[in-house]
Amino acid sequence: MGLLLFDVVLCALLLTLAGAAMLSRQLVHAVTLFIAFGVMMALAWARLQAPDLALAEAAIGAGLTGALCFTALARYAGDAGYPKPKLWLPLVFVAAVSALLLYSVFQIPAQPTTELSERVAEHLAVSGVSHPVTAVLLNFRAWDTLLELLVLLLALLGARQVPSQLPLHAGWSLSVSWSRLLSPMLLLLSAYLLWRGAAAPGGAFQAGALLASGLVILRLNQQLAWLSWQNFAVRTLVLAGLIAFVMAGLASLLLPGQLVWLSWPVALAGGIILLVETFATLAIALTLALLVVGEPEQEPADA
Amino acid sequence: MWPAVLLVTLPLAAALLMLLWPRRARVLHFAVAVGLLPLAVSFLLQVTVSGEQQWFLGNWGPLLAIRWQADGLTTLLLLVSVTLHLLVSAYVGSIQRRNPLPAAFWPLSNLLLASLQALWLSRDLFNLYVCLELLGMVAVALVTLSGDKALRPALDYLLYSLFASLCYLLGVALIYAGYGVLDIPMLAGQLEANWLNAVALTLMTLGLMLKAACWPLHLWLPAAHASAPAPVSALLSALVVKGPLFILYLLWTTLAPAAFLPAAAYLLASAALGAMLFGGIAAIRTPYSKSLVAYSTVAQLGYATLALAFILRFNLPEFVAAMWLFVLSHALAKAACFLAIGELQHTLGARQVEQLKGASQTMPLAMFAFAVAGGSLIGLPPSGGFLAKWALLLGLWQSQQFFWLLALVVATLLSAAYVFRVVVLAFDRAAPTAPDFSPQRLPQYLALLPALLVWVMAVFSLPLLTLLKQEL
Amino acid sequence: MLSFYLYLATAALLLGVGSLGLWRGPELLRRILALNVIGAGIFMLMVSLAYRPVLYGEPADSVLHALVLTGLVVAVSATAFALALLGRLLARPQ
Amino acid sequence: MSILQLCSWLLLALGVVFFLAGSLGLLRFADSFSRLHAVTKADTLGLGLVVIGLSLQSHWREACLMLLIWLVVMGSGAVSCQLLARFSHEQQANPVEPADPGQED
Amino acid sequence: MQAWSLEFLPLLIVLSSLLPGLLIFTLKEQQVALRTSLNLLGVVLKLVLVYVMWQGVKAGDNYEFRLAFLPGADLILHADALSLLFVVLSSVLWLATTIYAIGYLENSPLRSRFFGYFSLCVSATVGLALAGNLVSFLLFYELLTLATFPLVVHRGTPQSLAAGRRYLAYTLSGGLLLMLGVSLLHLLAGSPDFTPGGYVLPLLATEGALLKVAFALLIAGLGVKAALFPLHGWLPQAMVAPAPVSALLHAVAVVKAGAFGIVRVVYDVFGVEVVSSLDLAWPLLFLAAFTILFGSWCALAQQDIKKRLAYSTISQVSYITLGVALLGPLAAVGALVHLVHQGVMKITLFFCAGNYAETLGIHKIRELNGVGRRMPLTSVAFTLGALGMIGIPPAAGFISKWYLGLGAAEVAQPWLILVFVLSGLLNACYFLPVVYRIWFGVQYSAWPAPQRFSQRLETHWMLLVPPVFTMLLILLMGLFASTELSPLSWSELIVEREFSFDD
Repeated sequence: MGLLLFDVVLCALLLTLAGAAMLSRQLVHAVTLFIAFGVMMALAWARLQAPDLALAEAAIGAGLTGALCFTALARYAGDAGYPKPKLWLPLVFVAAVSALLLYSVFQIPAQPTTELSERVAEHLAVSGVSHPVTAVLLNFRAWDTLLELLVLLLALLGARQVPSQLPLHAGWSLSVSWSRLLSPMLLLLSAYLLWRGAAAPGGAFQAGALLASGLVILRLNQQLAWLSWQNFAVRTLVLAGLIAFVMAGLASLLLPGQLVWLSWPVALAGGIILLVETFATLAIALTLALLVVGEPEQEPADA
Repeated sequence: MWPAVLLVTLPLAAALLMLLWPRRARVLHFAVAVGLLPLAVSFLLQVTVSGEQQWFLGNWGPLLAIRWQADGLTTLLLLVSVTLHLLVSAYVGSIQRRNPLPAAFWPLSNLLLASLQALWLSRDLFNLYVCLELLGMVAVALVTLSGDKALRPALDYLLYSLFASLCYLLGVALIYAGYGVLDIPMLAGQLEANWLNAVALTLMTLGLMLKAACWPLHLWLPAAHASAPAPVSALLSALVVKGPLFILYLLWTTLAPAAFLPAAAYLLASAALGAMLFGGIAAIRTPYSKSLVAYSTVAQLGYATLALAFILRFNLPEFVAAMWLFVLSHALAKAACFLAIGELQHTLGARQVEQLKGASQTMPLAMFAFAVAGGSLIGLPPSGGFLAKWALLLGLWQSQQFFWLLALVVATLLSAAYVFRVVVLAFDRAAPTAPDFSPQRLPQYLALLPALLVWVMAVFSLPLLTLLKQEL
Repeated sequence: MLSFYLYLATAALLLGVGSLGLWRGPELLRRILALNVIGAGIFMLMVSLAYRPVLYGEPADSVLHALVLTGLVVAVSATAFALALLGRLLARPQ
Repeated sequence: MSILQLCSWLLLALGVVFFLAGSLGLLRFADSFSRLHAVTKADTLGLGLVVIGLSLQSHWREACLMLLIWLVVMGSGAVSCQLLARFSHEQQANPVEPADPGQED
Repeated sequence: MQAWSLEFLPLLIVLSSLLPGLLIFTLKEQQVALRTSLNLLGVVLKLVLVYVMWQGVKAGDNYEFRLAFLPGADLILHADALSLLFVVLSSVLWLATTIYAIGYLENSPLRSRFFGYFSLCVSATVGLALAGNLVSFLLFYELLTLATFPLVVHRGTPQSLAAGRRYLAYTLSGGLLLMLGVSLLHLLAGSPDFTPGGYVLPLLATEGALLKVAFALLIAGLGVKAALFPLHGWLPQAMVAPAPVSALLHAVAVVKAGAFGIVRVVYDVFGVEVVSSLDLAWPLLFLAAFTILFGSWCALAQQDIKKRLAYSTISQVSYITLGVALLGPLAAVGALVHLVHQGVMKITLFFCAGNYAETLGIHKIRELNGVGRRMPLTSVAFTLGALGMIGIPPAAGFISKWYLGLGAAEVAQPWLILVFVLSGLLNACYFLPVVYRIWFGVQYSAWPAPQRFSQRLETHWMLLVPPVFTMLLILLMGLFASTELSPLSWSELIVEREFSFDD
């Protein structure tokens, strides 16, 4: 009974946060409410037995997206106020659409089709890892994950096409020392998450996101001057995830017998997955950090 | 398995290496682009000989793994994507000295090719979502190449594209809720005609039509394609817009239950009618040459959607052939148009259509390329457009659709109007706009190549139709 | 069972709120946030679908979790790209 | 209801009271400094009480974990409170148009 | 005839003007000698090949070039008697017009572009004549539009651009209607070769309505180029083009393409039996008759020479349509022979009009007073052409009108003879005053823009020879009509060999 109460309160909170963020007059309120909404979403995932997602949502959804929004917000400061748009037409239309969605969502059969998850459980032993989500991500649907890494890289390439100067404050001694204190812990935590990914909720994305937040904190306090696209090492690491994935895929093709793309042999599966995941974590961490932190002002983004 | 994998991973690997060593980007790019062509041709021949092939990535069996399928149509689309990729990069290479594109063009155009190839091959609903998203973001990144004037259109394009992908994802989620399967061939025929599937399919169609710039949802396309650099808008109009159309075709011909087909046919037909008419009228009225060509994309997509609508309604082989011939001939013709207009606009320094005056004297080759490609857009024999329109006419006569014949006549006249609006202006000898410098001949020849290819497409119609497995 | 339908309803309403924000929001930043809210709504729907087997005693559907994770990463990269574009749009002199 | 459970429920109630006080302070206080004060002090204490209350009912490993969490929250709470205070102090010292942050220091 | 030439002769005839044309495009403006030689080489080559084919066809050989084009419809170049009639006409007149054009555009700009499109135009016309089935006919019909458009807008002035837009609007919609008709017929009866007596007879019982729709679409599509009444608007406007263009194209190539198409459709696609049983002939009859009278009527009101000749073309071409619509053998002979005669006569008139404009700057009829003395040879040619058009015996026009009259009587449509007489009168009304002005008009003002092209001759020899040559042709065709060589006997051969009449 207590859980139901928790659910009701959580859902109500989620909806009010989202509604307030959308309808608030000032943009600052919208962004802060949105970040709170992100944190609550992480809580919702935890409640719905999706620990992987809770980790990812907390690190990526609330953390990095929030940081990104605040950098964008800084530029809105001088912007002229927008006229207050009229509300009733969108309200009426959206109400109708959401009523329709609500009705169709309740048509969803309560009885789940468990054929796919049984197939996953059945093949888990052969997949080289014991945690089903990591198995699906890095073995059964590895092609999706590769493309998704590509999407992330692409966001970085796109963002580099439109470099805009980030107003960097000189670090204040307290925040500098705090960042120095936090970063080893974050590093340790992300390494742990990466390692545990094989057997328990964790893996490349959550570890990458944590590492990225560590890098971002350090960079915002002027620690990591080398963190830029021009630096060859950084560039290699950013591309390492994809290169590892593609190389592993091609290697799987060369192996005798099973000439199929992205199929890890059973014996080596665990090793390959761990290798690919480590490179992916580094790639994700650096990409997200570069996305949030952006380019140092002086060099024009030509390469 | 080898050709399919290489067709996807070669451009991807090339892009990654280019990002690592930007100085050697062009050499690597042309090596890969040229290498891909024989690969795509051999893959096409292999499929025509040994019939349809399919693979399950990771060797995990149909339910669990992502399915890649390669039939006649897919290999044809793969080949066209590779040829246009090679052609456009040759064009960019040839104008490199005069108005160079930023160095990021090379890796991005490779990623565009990789995501397109992945989209053509994949038959998994969620994988198609990721490919669509990837395609949209590469396209937006390419649009921003032309500097700050393309920012607002690029951002609008990105937001529309994201919203469309989310609608599509919601549709996929609802279908997965009902059947727990993500594989299209496995879902074929299983969907019942209940409310949930109706909403799911509507959402997916809405998302895909928004991404394919079908008429009522096409607002982002003219601004984005007009502000992008000419070679980029050639790639966008010729290929990127066709990806979602391919998925729409997959959904409605294999997945959708029979009860929904008439309603969907009605929706698509009215969208097509709007696209043909309003796209044509807008193309006639716009003062800018590149947005004229962009609006013509919207109008020409109307033809393909009309053919798709009639596939759903009557399922005649003529309509299937008509749809894919429209897509292929439009890809080639639109690439030629954009390259020719880009060349004209750059040499004559003209954004307005009026300044193309006397272009047939100052830039005869580029104007000839535009005229020939325009001929295919109108559907003059012996071009590819004619072949597609011929198939569509046979289908319409066979199904006694007299109203749609009239609509097709009006649409063809509209397209003739906006093509010849430019061509007639080119013959004006009153005061031809002198080019700023002696025009380069190579880019004009490259613009002429696809135009001539599409001009004689009707001659080799028989191999094309056997490939599409439709006999008229 | 009731909490399952409760989360489904929240997901649907989140979609509604998100699309309201997308349509009405005058500033582009708010529209980007709205897109994220819609994405969150869809992921909420998918995760509550994944939660359905838990009601019948089996573990949650891990394929859906993987899909949502991929969706999350795609959403954050799209948002990052959109915000970079927005930043440049606002930074350059009109 | 053993003594232990009674104490933990008591501590949890006390923690919630401190949280409520903190949030009330956030809403009611006039200027930013006192609001910062209320939020940081009251919530950290409330969290501490909740952590202790819960650790009484749980295994020692979760207890250590919650303790670590409490330490980190306290640390980050303090640092961010200092930063916000410094920022708002500078705001009042030279109320400059926030549009061009370049002029900060 | 070896098998090789049977296969490739038609293709060679089409290429003999296509290849020089494409080469001329690449030439620079100042390469005059090369361009002229290429042009004349193409003309002579084509005449030789046409002569060879003429002998072959007379001997009954079957020339056919087949290329896979659309599924179920090949691209066929088949030389039968009817197509040879049109090929001979256009090649001979192309020779005359090329010489005339070289003289006419002596030092005007963009000649490479002009002659390039000029040769493309002729190859499209010849292709259209040789087309073996409806789809190939449609292909060359549209290529003809694309090749003629740049010639219409060659001068690049605002009027010529407006004329070009109007020309495109008409011809493209005509082409589209034709495409609709052809696709419908392809659906109903596939696209077999043109067979004497038509290939839609078996469908008569079941698909009567659709056949009528197809017939209407085909005739409407062809009517645009054949300048039938509602669709004739583009022709007078197109007179703004240079003289050689309006001479060869708007008097011969384009206009005849439409008429030739109607002949093909009525005789080789539908066949007399189907057309009469679906009673499709009489609307065509009325339309043609009305166009004849309407064309002549409008010609009366025109003050510009070329506009008047344009309207006279509109009415003259409808004679052919009329002859075809009568569905009688004699009328068919009359129509076919008129196709040749009208072509030669009209080209002479346009040559003369061009001479007047080029040498003396005369554009209006009232400026023609007393030009006979200044340019006697051109005026004689003009007079003879005019007489031919009216149908006075020595010139060829009389023969075609005679046969058309016989045809009308044969098919018991006496009211048509009234139409012929009336139109003959109208012709006289708008031609004779011009002739009178030329010879007996008092010259009261100086020539608008006189130029001396050559000492001995009245104008440049290249402008003078073609009209004289075609004038002689008119006379020869008129006087020696019954000889074996004349177009009349060839038309009789066509009608007897290819059009089956079950009277």
